[in-house]
Amino acid sequence: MIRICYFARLAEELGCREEELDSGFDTVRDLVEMLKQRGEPWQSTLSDGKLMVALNHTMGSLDSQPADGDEIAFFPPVTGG
Amino acid sequence: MIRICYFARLAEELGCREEELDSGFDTVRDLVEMLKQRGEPWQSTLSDGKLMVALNHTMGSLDSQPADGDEIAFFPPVTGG
Amino acid sequence: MPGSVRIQHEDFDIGAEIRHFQQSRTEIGAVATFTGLVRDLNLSDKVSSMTLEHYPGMTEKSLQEILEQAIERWQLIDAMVIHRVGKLLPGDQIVFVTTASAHRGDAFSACEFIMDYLKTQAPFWKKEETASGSRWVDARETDSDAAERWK
Amino acid sequence: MPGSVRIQHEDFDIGAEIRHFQQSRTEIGAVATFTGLVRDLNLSDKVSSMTLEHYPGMTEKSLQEILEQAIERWQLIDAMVIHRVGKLLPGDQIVFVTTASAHRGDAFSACEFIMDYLKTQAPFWKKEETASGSRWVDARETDSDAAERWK
Repeated sequence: MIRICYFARLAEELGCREEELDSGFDTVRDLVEMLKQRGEPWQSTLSDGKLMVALNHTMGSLDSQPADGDEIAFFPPVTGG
Repeated sequence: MIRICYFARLAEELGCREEELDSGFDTVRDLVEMLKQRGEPWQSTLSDGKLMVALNHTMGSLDSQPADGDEIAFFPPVTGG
Repeated sequence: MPGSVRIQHEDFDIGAEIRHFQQSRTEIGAVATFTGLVRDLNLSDKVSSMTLEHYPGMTEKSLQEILEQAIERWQLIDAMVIHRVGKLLPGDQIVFVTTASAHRGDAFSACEFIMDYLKTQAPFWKKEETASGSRWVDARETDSDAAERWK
Repeated sequence: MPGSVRIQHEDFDIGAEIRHFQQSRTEIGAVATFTGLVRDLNLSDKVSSMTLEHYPGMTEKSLQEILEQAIERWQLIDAMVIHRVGKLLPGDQIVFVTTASAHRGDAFSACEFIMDYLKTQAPFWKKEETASGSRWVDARETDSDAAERWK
């Protein structure tokens, strides 16, 4: 199992903050492609070129390789401070 | 008349914080030369290449031209903050 | 390990924080601070309030890593970040960063570095409420540029 | 005219100063501060105390000019300097500079500029008292270099 978290604008657009999925994705890119196949709003929202990814609380990329038990987060560029 | 002020290490070395002199110096350099003719400790203390000069509370130089009523100050490089 | 991070809803008292941070450490010669406040004007719409969302767990971790990088790079004596989340009003304090060093150049550079990295790497998001509705704040290009110069 | 300068013997309360400085001005987005403290170690001798002499009249004038330059160059909303004179002990606050702006880059740069200029242009002189006697502190080359870069 992997846990997936969505934040800020993404969470609102997707109407989802958190979900669990069976693991079995070689890369985060594969996971994103699967999610986009759910259709709208997933397709458009996850196509944003500025999408940021974190694996287990560390910044990652579409090339990161999730393992069983990992927490993967998707969010827009950060705007704190 | 011009008022002359000395600060910090200079005041201690010269044993003088303030004095008044008749004006009549074309430049601060002329004034310094006159003061050095008093002999030691004036000669050595005022020969310091790092000597700083202020005219009426504004940084000046040996080329500054004092006028009657001016306040001229001599001091070592500043070390506040 | 020096360096402390706090994420909180409550306001903070800068005076008390600095006093606590400085006290009884006479090897400190220089303390720099930065405080970020909610401005009432942004993109020319009146902002009535702002809500800060964050990613609990990752926020603390990423800020702690930023502090450790700064402490190592500038040999800081200590560094601290406080960042608020939740609803804030114009004039409210959002973020406070302070750095302590023997010398001022290190304290200044480290404080600015921490802010620049926080702005681009720490998972916080601002939503502004105005008379015409609410909107997520967009990331600014100038912030990425600011962070880039430390590489 | 924004920009205020205070020269005083008494200690100051940074929290109260910042609170007063920030309050009711919601166009401020960024406040940077710098505090200089008496360190207990200098040139490897233990400093037991320090005495700060200044040039009354010129000190205020030169600091006011430095603030006005900074305010113009970085379009600051406000800036303030407090500098102590007289006898100080290790850990004591010597100087406090704060700058307020809409954006953090301006606040940081102006604060550092003011400190760099203060260090080379404002008529203060430090004398350190140690177990082996007292001595005037020498100006540091690094301070002149720091001031030069703003030209």
